[in-house]
Order: sequence, then C-alpha cells, then structure tokens
Amino acid sequence: MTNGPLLVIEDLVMSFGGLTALMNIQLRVARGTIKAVIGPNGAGKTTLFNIITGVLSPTEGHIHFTGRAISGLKAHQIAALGISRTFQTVELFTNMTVLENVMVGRHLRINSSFFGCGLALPHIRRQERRLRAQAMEILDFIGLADKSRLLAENLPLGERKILEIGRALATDPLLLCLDEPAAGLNETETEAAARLIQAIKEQGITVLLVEHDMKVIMNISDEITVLNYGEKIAEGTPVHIQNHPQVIEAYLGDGTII
Amino acid sequence: MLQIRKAPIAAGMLFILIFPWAADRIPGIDHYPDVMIFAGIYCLITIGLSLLMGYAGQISLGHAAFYGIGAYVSGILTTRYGFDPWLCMPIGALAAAAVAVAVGAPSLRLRGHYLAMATLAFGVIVNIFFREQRQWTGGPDGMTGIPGLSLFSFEFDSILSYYYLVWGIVAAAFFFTIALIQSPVGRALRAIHTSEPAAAAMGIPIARYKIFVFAFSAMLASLAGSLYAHYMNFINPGTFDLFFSIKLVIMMALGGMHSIWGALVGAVLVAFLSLEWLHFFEQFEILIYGAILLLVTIFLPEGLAGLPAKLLERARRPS
Amino acid sequence: MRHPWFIRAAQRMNSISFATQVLQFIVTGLTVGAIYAMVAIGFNIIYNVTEIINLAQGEFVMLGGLVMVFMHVSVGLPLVPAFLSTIFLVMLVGIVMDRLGIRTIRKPSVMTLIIATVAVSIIIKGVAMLLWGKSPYDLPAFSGRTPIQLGGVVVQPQYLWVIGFLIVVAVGLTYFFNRTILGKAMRACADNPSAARLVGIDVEKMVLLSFALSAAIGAVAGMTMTPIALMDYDRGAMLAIKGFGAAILGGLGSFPGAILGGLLIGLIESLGAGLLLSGYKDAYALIILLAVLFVRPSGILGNLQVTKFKRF
Amino acid sequence: MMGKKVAAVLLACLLVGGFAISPASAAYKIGALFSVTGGASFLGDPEKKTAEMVVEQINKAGGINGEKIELVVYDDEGDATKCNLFAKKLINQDKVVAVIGPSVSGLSLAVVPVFEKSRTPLISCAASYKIVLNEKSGKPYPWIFKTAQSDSHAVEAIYTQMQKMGISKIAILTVTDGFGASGRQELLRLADQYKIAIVGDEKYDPKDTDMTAQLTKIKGIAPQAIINWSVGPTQVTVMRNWRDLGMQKMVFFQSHGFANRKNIELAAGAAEGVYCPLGACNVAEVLPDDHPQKKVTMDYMQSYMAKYNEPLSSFGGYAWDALYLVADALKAVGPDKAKIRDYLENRKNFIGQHGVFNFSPDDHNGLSKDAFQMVIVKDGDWVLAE
Repeated sequence: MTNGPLLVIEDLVMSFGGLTALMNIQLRVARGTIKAVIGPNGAGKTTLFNIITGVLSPTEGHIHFTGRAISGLKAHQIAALGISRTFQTVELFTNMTVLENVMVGRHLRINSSFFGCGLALPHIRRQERRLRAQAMEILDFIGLADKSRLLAENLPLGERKILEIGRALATDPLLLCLDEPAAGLNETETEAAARLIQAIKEQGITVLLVEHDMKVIMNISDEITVLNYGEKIAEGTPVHIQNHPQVIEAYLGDGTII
Repeated sequence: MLQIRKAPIAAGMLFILIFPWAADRIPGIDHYPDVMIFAGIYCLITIGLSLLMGYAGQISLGHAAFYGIGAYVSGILTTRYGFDPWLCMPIGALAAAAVAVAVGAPSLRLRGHYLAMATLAFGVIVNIFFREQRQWTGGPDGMTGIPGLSLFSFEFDSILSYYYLVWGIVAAAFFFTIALIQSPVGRALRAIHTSEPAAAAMGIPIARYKIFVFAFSAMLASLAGSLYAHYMNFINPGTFDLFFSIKLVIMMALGGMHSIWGALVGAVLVAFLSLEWLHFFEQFEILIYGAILLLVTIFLPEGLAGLPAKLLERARRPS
Repeated sequence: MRHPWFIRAAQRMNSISFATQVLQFIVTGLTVGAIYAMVAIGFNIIYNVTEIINLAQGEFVMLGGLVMVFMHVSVGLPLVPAFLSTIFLVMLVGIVMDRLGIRTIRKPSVMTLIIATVAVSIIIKGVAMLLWGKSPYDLPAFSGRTPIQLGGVVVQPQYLWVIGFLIVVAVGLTYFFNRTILGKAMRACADNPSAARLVGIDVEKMVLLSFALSAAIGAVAGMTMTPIALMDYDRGAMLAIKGFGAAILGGLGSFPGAILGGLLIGLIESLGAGLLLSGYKDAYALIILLAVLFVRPSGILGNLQVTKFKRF
Repeated sequence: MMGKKVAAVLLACLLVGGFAISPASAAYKIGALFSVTGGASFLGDPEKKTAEMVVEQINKAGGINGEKIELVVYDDEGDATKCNLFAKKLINQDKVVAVIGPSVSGLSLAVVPVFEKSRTPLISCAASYKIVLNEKSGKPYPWIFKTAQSDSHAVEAIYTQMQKMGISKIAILTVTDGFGASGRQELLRLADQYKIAIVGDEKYDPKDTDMTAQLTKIKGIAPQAIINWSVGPTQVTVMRNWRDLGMQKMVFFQSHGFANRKNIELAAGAAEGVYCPLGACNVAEVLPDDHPQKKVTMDYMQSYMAKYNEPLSSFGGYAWDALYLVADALKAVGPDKAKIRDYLENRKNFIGQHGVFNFSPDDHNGLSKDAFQMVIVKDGDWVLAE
C-alpha cells in the first residue's frame, strides 16, 4: 500500500437537511505532494476538510487514508492515524504559551496516563523534559523559537497562523490539512507562509490546502482541484487549471488570475 | 507557562501544621481546628471541582450526591456488614467513580445550562434515594453508630488527630492535582476548555477526558464523604442535598474558579463563614452571606485567589 | 402482600372510579404545572436577552405572594389594586436587582452572573425573613373557596385562576413580542445583541426590561398560588428549581417549551404521586427530564443550533 | 520574606477570630441548640424564645441557690454539621453544665455521640424514641434525656381515640422529612396492636404546594379516617385539600405537630372537626382546675403571650420542660455534670408543660401516652375530645 495515494475519497456526498453541500466528490492525494482545493465561497471546501478530519460524518461515500477506511471515525481517532489540520478561524489555545501550544500538539505521541501524571512518576518527568526539547525544535523550524514564552493570544495574526501550523506539525502527521493559511496576511507574511509550506513538503509531509490566494496556490501546489457549488469541475496541474475553460468561466472569468 | 510557585505552598503547609497549636493559645478560637476539619473535608471536594470546572470547563450542581455516596457507602458497610472503615473509603470512591462514569457519559454531551440542570437533577434524585431507602439509609432521620477511624491501635478520636488526618489527605490530593495540572493531562484539559475542535484535532479524546475528570472529582468527593461520616459518627440526607451542591459552587466562585488555590481559599472561607462567623449576626446571617457573595462577584469576579495578582499589578503600575 | 399497581388501581374502582381519579390527578397536575410554567417563562425572558439563568426567579414568586398578602390582607386594599400594586413593587425589585446586582459586575462570565443571581436570591430571602418572619401566610382565594364538582373531579376556583393567568401571560407575551416595537426590539437583542446595538436598540434598557417583565410574571405566579399553598420566605429556591427544570425540559429560550415543560413536570409529579410511590414524586419528573435530555440535548422544543457553546 | 508572609496570614486569622468573645466561665451555664432559622424554625424559634424567657424569670427571682444562670444559645439552622460543631463548642469552650435541644430528631441523633463521649447531660426537645434508646443495647444512652413525647405516644393517643370512635381502616399521609418519617414508622409499627388496618400510605415533600393527588388516591380507597403527620405549611394545605375534595366523611387526624393556633387560622375554616393529640400547654384554659398541669401551663401561656404577643405553640413547651429540669437539678445538686445526670435519671413527678415526668434508668423520656390530650377543633379553637 505504500505506493498508492495517501488519501482517496470516493463518491462523497454531504447534505445538511435538504441542502447538498458536496455532491459525488472524487479526490486523490498522492504522497509527498501539495494538493490545493480551490473554489468560490460556499463551494464546500471547509465542509470537505471537516469530513476528512472527522468533525462531520459524510452522508454517503468512502474515505480511505493509507488504505484504511476512516469515514465515521471521531476527530481524535483520525488525528491519531496521522491527519492533522489548521482552522480557517485560527483555533489556538489562547491562554497557553506558544511553547505549550506546540506541546499539546505532541499529545498523541506521549504517555498521558492519569495516575502516572498525578503521581508525577519519574518517567513522566523525563518525558516532560524531552517534550519541551521537541517542541522547541519545531518552534525553531517555524521560526517562533524566540517567542516561546509569550501567550498565544498576544501574537500577531500572521504568527498565530504559523504557530497553528507548527502545532499541527507536532502531531507528526502524514497528511497536513491547511485551511486558508494565507487569509488575512500581508504580502511578506504570505510569502513566509508559502515558504514554510514548501519546507514542510520537503520534510516528506503531504499537504492538502484550501486557499484563496491564487499566487500562493499556483506557486506551490503540485495539483489543484476546483470545486463549485459542491461539485468538482476540474482537476490538474496549475498550468492545466489556469487554462481550463470551465474554471475560467465559473471562477476565474474576471481575469484576476496571476 | 503554568507554574505553581513553591513559596505559597510551603507557607500554606506551615500554616496548616501550626494552626492547631496557635489556635489553642488564643482564647475564643481554640475550637477553630474543629471547624478546619470540615473546611478540609470541603477542600477535598473543591479540589476535584476545580479540576472539573476550572480546567475542564464542566459545571456540576450534583457533587453533593458523590459526597453522599461516599458517606453512605461507609455508613452502610461499617454498621450493617462490619467492614473495616479504611476499606470502605476505596469502595465508596470506586462506587462514586462508577456512578460518575454511568451518569457522565450521556450528561457531558450536554452544554452550559443543560449540563447544570442534568447534574442538578442527578443530585436531587440521589438525595431522594438516600431519604426513601429507609431500610438501608435510616431515612430522613439519618444513620447513627458509624464507627470512628483507627490505625493499628491509634484512634483518630480527638479533634487534633482527625485534623491532621484530614489535612494530610487534603495535601495528598492537592499535590496529586498540582502534578496533574502541570502534566500533559492538565494541558489537554486546558486545551479542551479553550477549543474543543482544536483539542480533538490534536488527537485528544475529549469525551474520555471529561468523564475521567468527572470520575476523579467524584472520587475525591466520595472520599470526603467517608471522612465526614467517620468523624461525625452520623449522617443524614440533609447534609448531601442540592443546597450543599450549590454551596460548593459558591465556594468555587468565592475562591476563584480557575485556580486550585481558589478552591482551597473558597472552601475554607465558606466553611468558616457558614459554620462559625456568620451566626453572630443571628437573623441577619442570610442577608450578610448574600451580600458578601454579591460583593465578591461584583468586585472580584476572578474570586479571592485573584486578589494577590491584582494587588501586585496595582502596586507595579505607576499611578 | 403487595399486588402490582394495576391490580391495586383496579381495586380502588369500588369507591370513585379510576378514571375520575386520573382526571383529578391531571387537574391538580396542570394547576401545579401552570405555576412552574410561569416561573419557566420568567427564566426564558431574562435568558433570551442576557443568557443568564436568573436563580432569583423563585424569589420573585415568593415576594409576589407575600407582598400581595401585605397589600390585600394587612393594608386592606381591594383585590385589583392590591394585585396591580404588588406587580409594580415586585417589578421594582427586579429593576433594582438588575441595576445594583447584575449590571455592576465588571467581567461578566455566565458563571459569575449565575452566582450573582444566587447571591441576590439569598439577599431577597433574607430581607423577606426580616420583614415577614418565618411563618407562612394565607391569602383569601380570588373567588371564594367553594369547590366546583365536575363529575367526581373537584376543581378549586383558584385552580382556574392559576391556569387562566398562565393563558393571559402566554397570550400577552405573544402579542408583546410579535406586535409591539418594544417586544420586537427585545427579540432582536435575544437573537443578536451586537447587531441590535448597531441598529440603535438600547440593549441595556432591554436587559432592564427583561428583569422587570420576568419579575412581574413571577409576582403573578406567586399571587395566584398563595391561596392554594400559602407562602413563606423560604419557598423561592424550590420554585426556582422546578421552574428551571421546566424551562430546560421544554428547551431554554422557547416560550411554548416553557409552558409544555411546566405542565409536563406538574403532570408527572401529580400522576407519579397518585399512581406510584408518592415519596419518589420529585424523582419521577427529574428522571424523565434526564431521559429527555439524553435523547434531545436541548430540550423538547429547544434548538440545538441555538444552544451555543457556553463556557464556565 | 516567607516568614513575613506566614506571620501576616496568621495575624489575619487571629484578627478575624478575635471578635469571638472569650468565655467568662459562670458556674451555672446552660447551653442550648435550637433550629431557630431554616426549615425547622417553627420548632426552634418558640423554643429559643421560651428558653430566654425562662432564664429571665429564674434570674429575676434571684437565680438558683443565689447564682444567676447564663444561657448560651446556638442556632444550628437544621444542619447536622453545624449542630455537631456547636455541641462541641458548648462543651469544650463555653463549658456548660448541660445542654437543652436540639429541636429535631435527626440533629439530636447526630449529637448523641458527642454528649456520650464528653459525658455531658443533653435534654433533647425532639420526638424520636431513638434519641433516648440505644438500639444495640436496648437501654437508654446514659447522658441523653428528652422532654418531647415520643411519636409512639402520639400514635397511641390517636389509635386509642380511634378505637373509641370505632375506626379500624385508615390511610396515613406523611411528610418526607425526619418528623414525617419517624411518625410513619410508629404508625405502621403500632397499627396491629390497636387492630387498625392501614390501607393507604402516602407521602409528600415539605415544600409541596398541593397534595390533592395523594388525597385523591386515598379517596379512592375510602378509609374511615386519615392521619396526617407533618409540620409547617403543608399540614395546612393538606387539610384544605381534604376539605375541598369533600372528604369530610373520613375523619381527619393531625399529629401533635399541629400544635399551634395559627394553623387553625391559616386553614381558613378547613380545620373544623379535625382531631389532634396535644400537650397540656396548648389547652391550658380548657383543662379542668384539678388537672395537675393546670397551674404551670396557665403561667407559661400567660407569660409567653404577654412577652412575645404571639400564640403559643407546644414546641416552646419542650424547651420549658428541658430548661426547668436542668434548673431543678442544679438547685438540688449544683453544677456537676455527673450529679445532674444521676439526679435527672431518678427524678419523679416533675410537673411540666407536656406531662408529669417520671424518669428512670430505663426511661429517659419519663412520659406516657397520657401526656397527650385528645383535642378537636371546634369554632376555630381547641376543645377536649370526648
């Protein structure tokens, strides 16, 4: 199975009451690539993310991750299998420090037995020291090491988005789902985020990306899927998408691309 | 970084150690260690509640039920079946934990006021059973003849010995909880409190954590109930009613919901207010109790535990 | 030897019929339920505007009863002026509570606000004890105490007053919230306070109004129940809890839910006391409440989407 | 730095505790535990008033053996924990020679171990026989006495009256607190002995607003009589419901908890024809002149009503009996706990508000069912029943 696609979505349907948010979606994410999902507002991108990460259960269809069916699993179980994510609305643990946020990201990889922790057994204390070092490594990687002691809520938006990516990385994911990492960022911050995403890819982590900033998308993604009103209307390389007539009509018709 | 400072702990421990000695030398307060025993029993419950309410963000208006389960398990097993009192404590704690898991699994899906009502309903139902299951519990008049505690040949039958026993157990629970808060478990709980979706995305099993904390706080409350029963040698349903659950929440609010110090300060303060100080005011007692509560919520919404930080901030700020 | 309940029930048929008994339980249950429903409506009015559960709601009921006793029996005002002046006085208490208690809180979280209402309820209870003492008071029934016989079922005239006032309150509130500018403004605050503020609604005034209104409804409940059940300073907490249960059972924030929840709790208590072991009467209602919550976490008529994320 | 902090904390504690008055140890110091506020305040309130009045009277008359007596009253608010703490405070800190109260059975039972352990006499004002009977040994607790008639006395008085009236099939209604539960137990226990069949057994909560459901159920069974066992507003509501349901054919009996004229007034006419067993102090005026308790009850009634301007309830009488028993013992043997206990245990023919007490090592209550007068409500007042 190691050579097949990392994530396979087949015949996915999601409806809320009478409203169909996603219709018959097919999606494959190859290992080691950056895959982008784009589409106008309300196209169903975030819904797709929420289904993949277990926040929602699909109405119909199958999702396979590393060859394993994952639809219907709970969010924390899916996280344990190696899918991590960020949120469109930045869900940091605001009352914790930058370092602690990343330490929480390591939760899956550590021993957190209730009584072991309460009794402060030696191996828990050793683990805590190791954990701190690992979290600092990640902060080094994302460039926030010097802010490790600040409260997360005191960071500017750009750094909060970066920290959220760092926290997601701490879970050692196979697949990292980024929900609009560049939204609300200025040009320098956007470039920094794009560089970080590339660096993550170079570490061998597959990235699934929802984004509006076309410059970022076209520069870093290997493959793009276009959704419109819950349906997939196109798929292919950035060059292919840029020239796809249907996409241009539905989404890029006003010529804003590049 | 969440760190519990060592100096206040050392000061607190010293205070607890010498308190009976000091109180005995001051006329008028020589019975305070007796009040402190009940304060310690309340502390045991509020330590668990602080984890549940302050760290996991769940409200409970039914903890008097777990307090009662501990007391009645101890009372029934010792008086009717001749069990050793020490054995009853873990049995009671496990029973309370089992009930907490059974009730918590469906309840903790509920949010906010709905959870408050569900736990309140649970507490009232349990209290009705204490009252109505006469053949087991002795009914509304209560249960007499519960033996005291003894270890080998040492009897914990004086106020002083029971004082140190209770506060020793409180200290153990305190250190356990402090360690827990500073560990990955504590971080996970705070994460759940801030953002459930993000916590779940980090692989934290939210439901399991909530139930665990609920069960742990139930165990502490049950342990407190056992200690109460063996000290009083008597229990009745009125001690474990809804109003005690509300009193526990008042302790949390007065002391401060978000810190374990708040739990201790609130429990000791309410114990002394309600058991000792306020009765000087006779018919004005209720009024003054309400006024204190209102003033604290108005002027110190973070509770009394937030006071030192506030004063420190004020002192630092150039005026 | 104890027979199963249905055989025991059948055995009772010899004197008054089982059906008559059940009808009597229903009549009583609806009356008690109507009181709970009025308390629950009071909860909802404040909750909708502020998200606060006002645990002093029961004290409004207690005050309604005792102030009415003072006005009608001690001062000797006729029924209608006594009734209106009682509503006015209790409304004043509600307004003072909002002004001095709730609005002054600096960092309002849901939990601190609830604790503040507990504090206020303790204070009101303390004052009532000082003013009226600890003994219960009676109020003459509004239209005499001669029971009305319907078949074998006995209906106190006062029962009809209680149920009638519930209907008046329900109709009046429906009109108020749907047809008047003020009512619509209050609803807007409930739906979205910040948007309401943007369109120029004075949210603070609406909060004040919600306290006044629910105090008035509490007073009505208290005045109508006192001729049936007497009134003393210590009654508020229990009524608040029953009303809270009713509001939750029906779905917080929903007025039809409050009425449904109140009547259901009253009926379950009455039927439970009548047909099963009466000692567990309160437990039956609460067990059903829990069962409903486990199936529908936001009450019978509550909306899950509306049940916002509340932190404590 | 830390030392300063500790010192500051200690100082704060001492200051707060400072206003606790240091006890001046008078020789004739008597403690009292009453539920003056809270759910049982209808008991504790008249008890406290009575006790304070009695102390005033005794001191005005020159005290006991030339010593003034001092009464220390604590309000337990109906709370077992408070009651326990106050009991120990009375014994250890106030150093009283004896304690009267608590007002309710549950709390009396709660403090029995405290008084046994500290070897201090306690004269409870509550009803349950368990207060003065160690069920394990079958003997009274050595240091515990009580002045309130046992529930069994009230039950026997009612059942005796029923036998006279030819009633054999009854329903009982009890409140789900300690008072109701202990009454219910005695009603069930003694029924066979009086050949009375209990065909209905209903309960309600002390805060209930309506008991029509329970009474309707009883109406369906159609017993000859109904016994209600409760105190506070519910006993009035239940009587009104009984009248409203048109159940006057079933004779209504109230427990001795009905013992306050205010209840007749509150019942708004519904109390007519209701029977209840009362202590002599409630019916002082209607007692025959040769009744042994005529004088003490008349005195008590007149002075209480003059001082407090409110109708007398029998509960204050329990405190009267308890306090005068202690005063009587003090006069005879002085302030010595053990001597007081011995004296009380052998006190005979003590004429009190609730009967003529004859204590013995086997009976720490000293009363019989004759301590109750069977009374019927007629024209809004008590009348001795036939």
